[in-house]
Amino acid sequence: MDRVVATCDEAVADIPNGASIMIGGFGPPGIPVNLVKALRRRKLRDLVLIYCGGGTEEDGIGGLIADGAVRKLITSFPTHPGATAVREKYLAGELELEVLPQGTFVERIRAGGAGLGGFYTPTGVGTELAEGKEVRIIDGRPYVFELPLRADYAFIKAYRADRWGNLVYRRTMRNFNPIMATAANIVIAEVDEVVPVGALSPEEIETPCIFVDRVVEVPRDWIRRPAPAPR
Amino acid sequence: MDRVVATCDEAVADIPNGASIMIGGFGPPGIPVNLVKALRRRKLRDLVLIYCGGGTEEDGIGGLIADGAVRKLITSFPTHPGATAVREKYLAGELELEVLPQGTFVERIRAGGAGLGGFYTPTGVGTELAEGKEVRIIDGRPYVFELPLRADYAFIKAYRADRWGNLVYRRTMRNFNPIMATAANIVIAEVDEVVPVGALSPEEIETPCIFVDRVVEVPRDWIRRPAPAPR
Amino acid sequence: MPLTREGIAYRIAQDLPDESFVNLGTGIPSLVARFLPPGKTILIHSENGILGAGPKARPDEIDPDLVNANGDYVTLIPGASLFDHALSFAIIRGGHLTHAVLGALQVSRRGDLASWRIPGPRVPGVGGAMDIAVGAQRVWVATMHTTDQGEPKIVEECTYPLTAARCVRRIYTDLAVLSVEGEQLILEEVAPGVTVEDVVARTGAPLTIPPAVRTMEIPTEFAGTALLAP
Amino acid sequence: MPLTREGIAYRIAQDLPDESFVNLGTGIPSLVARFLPPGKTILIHSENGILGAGPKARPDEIDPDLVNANGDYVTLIPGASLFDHALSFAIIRGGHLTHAVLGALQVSRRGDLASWRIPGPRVPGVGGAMDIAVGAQRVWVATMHTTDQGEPKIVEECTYPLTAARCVRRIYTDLAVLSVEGEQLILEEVAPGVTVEDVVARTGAPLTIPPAVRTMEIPTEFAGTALLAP
Repeated sequence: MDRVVATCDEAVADIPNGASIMIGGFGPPGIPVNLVKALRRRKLRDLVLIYCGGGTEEDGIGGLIADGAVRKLITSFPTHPGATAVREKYLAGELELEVLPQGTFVERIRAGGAGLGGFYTPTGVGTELAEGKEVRIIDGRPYVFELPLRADYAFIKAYRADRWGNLVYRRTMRNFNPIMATAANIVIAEVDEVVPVGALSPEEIETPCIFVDRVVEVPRDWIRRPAPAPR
Repeated sequence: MDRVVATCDEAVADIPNGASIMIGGFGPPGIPVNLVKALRRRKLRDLVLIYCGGGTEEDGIGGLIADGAVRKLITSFPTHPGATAVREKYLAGELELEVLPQGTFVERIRAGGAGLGGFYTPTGVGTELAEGKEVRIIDGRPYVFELPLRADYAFIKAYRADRWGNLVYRRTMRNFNPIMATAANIVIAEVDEVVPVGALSPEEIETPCIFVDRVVEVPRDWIRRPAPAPR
Repeated sequence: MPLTREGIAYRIAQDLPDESFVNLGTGIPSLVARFLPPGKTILIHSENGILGAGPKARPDEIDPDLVNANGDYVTLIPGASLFDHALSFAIIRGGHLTHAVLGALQVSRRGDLASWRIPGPRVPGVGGAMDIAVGAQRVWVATMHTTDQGEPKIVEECTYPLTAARCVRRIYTDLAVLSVEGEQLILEEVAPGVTVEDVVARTGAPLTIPPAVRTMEIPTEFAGTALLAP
Repeated sequence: MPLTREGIAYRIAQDLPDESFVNLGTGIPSLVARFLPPGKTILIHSENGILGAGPKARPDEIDPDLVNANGDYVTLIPGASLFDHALSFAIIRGGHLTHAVLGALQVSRRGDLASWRIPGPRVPGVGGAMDIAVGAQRVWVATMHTTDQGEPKIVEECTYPLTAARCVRRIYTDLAVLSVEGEQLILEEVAPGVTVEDVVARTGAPLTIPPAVRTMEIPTEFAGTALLAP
């Protein structure tokens, strides 16, 4: 059961036009940038991206949007300074946006992965983001109904994988990655290092291999040398 | 911020009659037996226990039920061979039972801890356990509506804690413990060992200290010597 | 000759494909783990938070913190992972298990499963069966074809309380292998020496009989365990 | 003299009690971390999965995998823990944070908060603000009392889109500290040299003025940072 594929290009080779793709990461940590770059080389159209931010030129997600490859972005915070492509495409009417509170964004993905039909959250009641959504009073408090969210593919960034696809994260790399890994038909993980099966302790594995279909090893230089100075 | 209390008796001293108490554990692993024994010494009445099994004489939960301390048990599988007290009290009409599918049991507790108002699960549709519950068709499939579950107290068993109450588990001790730790007003953890703050790696902490109110160290002999032979 | 309980488990183990993720219920299903073909990677999931449960622990291997959902002290295979019940049932209910093998009190011709409760003055308790029955990609039942009293367990309609409706895809018994396809219950295989007529006579629902019903290929015994009843 | 942005953050830090768990928004709220009183245990939560975020990383401390929700490279204090977004928002929405300090475009007299969107042809984006506003046990706002154009930010009714209704308990500005109690907006403290009349004149909603309004006790500067405007 060897989930390792040789290159990011190979890992994303079967993604069709119109596919929905979850992409993990928050800030630089946990963004599978090399998978995104390989996707960009595919020059696809009409993609639906599910990603918490707006993307930048450096992480490649902004590049995908600038290329016109993305029809719709399901997101929470696409308004950070580097998100120029979102801004241009959205204001030009060429990009559809679905904006969710961040807790609702991740909870909808969790529901998709956990086989739930939907849930009620107190977040967003009485705001623009709840317009058109069912509101229900439960135990005296109003809640908004939210549906599960799944995708055709998920791009995950982890620290280490074994060849079966068990994944370990470090520092704040987890963010959306372990949740998105549960909620897509094909889950592709970009990792710093592939280790033998049995090398990861059963307790430290955060994403069990049952969720992971493909693993690509892309070593990062910084792991072995001092980090760059801040911008 | 020292969450450590000296004894289990001290840790449970303020629990009143009629309190609702979640108790972690599945099989022997992860049952906070010494907290349960201290609770039994309190000789309380009308307790509502939220525990996945039926309890046995050895784990003390069966003893609590045999004592008549428990008014209601919210559970999933109270029918294992050792659950004699549940059987006697239930058949005598002296114990109320609420039986849930195991995934619904844990998901209701998670919803309680995560501030959700409820969720839809496909589990139980068309069965006795969904009687009286709302069924909704979502995306063509029927789901049962389930409410969140919280308690006044949660009894948690973990392997190690630091003095702030950060918790680490080993092997199959996790089961319901990390979830119940999120869903009670007062969370009391029984641990094998208390270590200094900073001794646990940030990645290995499964239950962050924000959830934990009291920690009691109760060393187990087996950790240091060979395990006993099976029954 | 009908299969033994171990024979049913052996037969099921042959059908589990490489790279499958399987939950095994109590009773006959739990025996499947003993017969997994060595060349395949088959990971056993346990509700209490294991993916990659290994054989039962020998006395010197017992870890008091490591049991499976049946309460047996078990081992872990290399590559195993451990998690809490919320993730464990996300795996189950989210459709991530490729297979589940469950016991049954009754199975209907349409794949309704009754497995958790005998009506009467008894304590009810369901455990993870309802979640597994609705969640696994393929639910297979392992059961004796009839009760100890000779009553059919494969029936037109379940009379015992349901675990889940229309969830069972295949039924492995001491006499036969059957598959559920829509309204049809198809007789796929019979045990060695068992006739189609035997199976029909002991089944409480109409069977679809293909032109040629295969006879199971199954050895008499495996590593000292009888797979066929004497 | 009104408070500087750092002065507002300093004033808030004095009110955070020992053993509190606090989320800090961007802008003035993020400055609170610089002024935490050393004798208290105050754990900073970050939406992207940190409890116990420490000061910003010096260049030689930067870990490319460790940022806070503002995207700053940070450190961890001893006793910190790391987790995924699902648990992070369970902490937020589940009522486990004792305090959150948020920025504001407007706050109404009843504690309605508008902080995420200026209407018009702009990209909408909310992040975690709505979850934090409904979830934290005590939501405090840190803001300048008026806009750069002198318009009141504390108003009768918010005209900007809401983040959450009736969520704010206290408002800390460069001029005053106010508390929201039901329909009343109570003036608790004024900045040194600022009069009650000054605050009333720059507030867009009626204030309840207690018989004696305290003047903030705040030093002119702290470790070289001016807390009061010149």
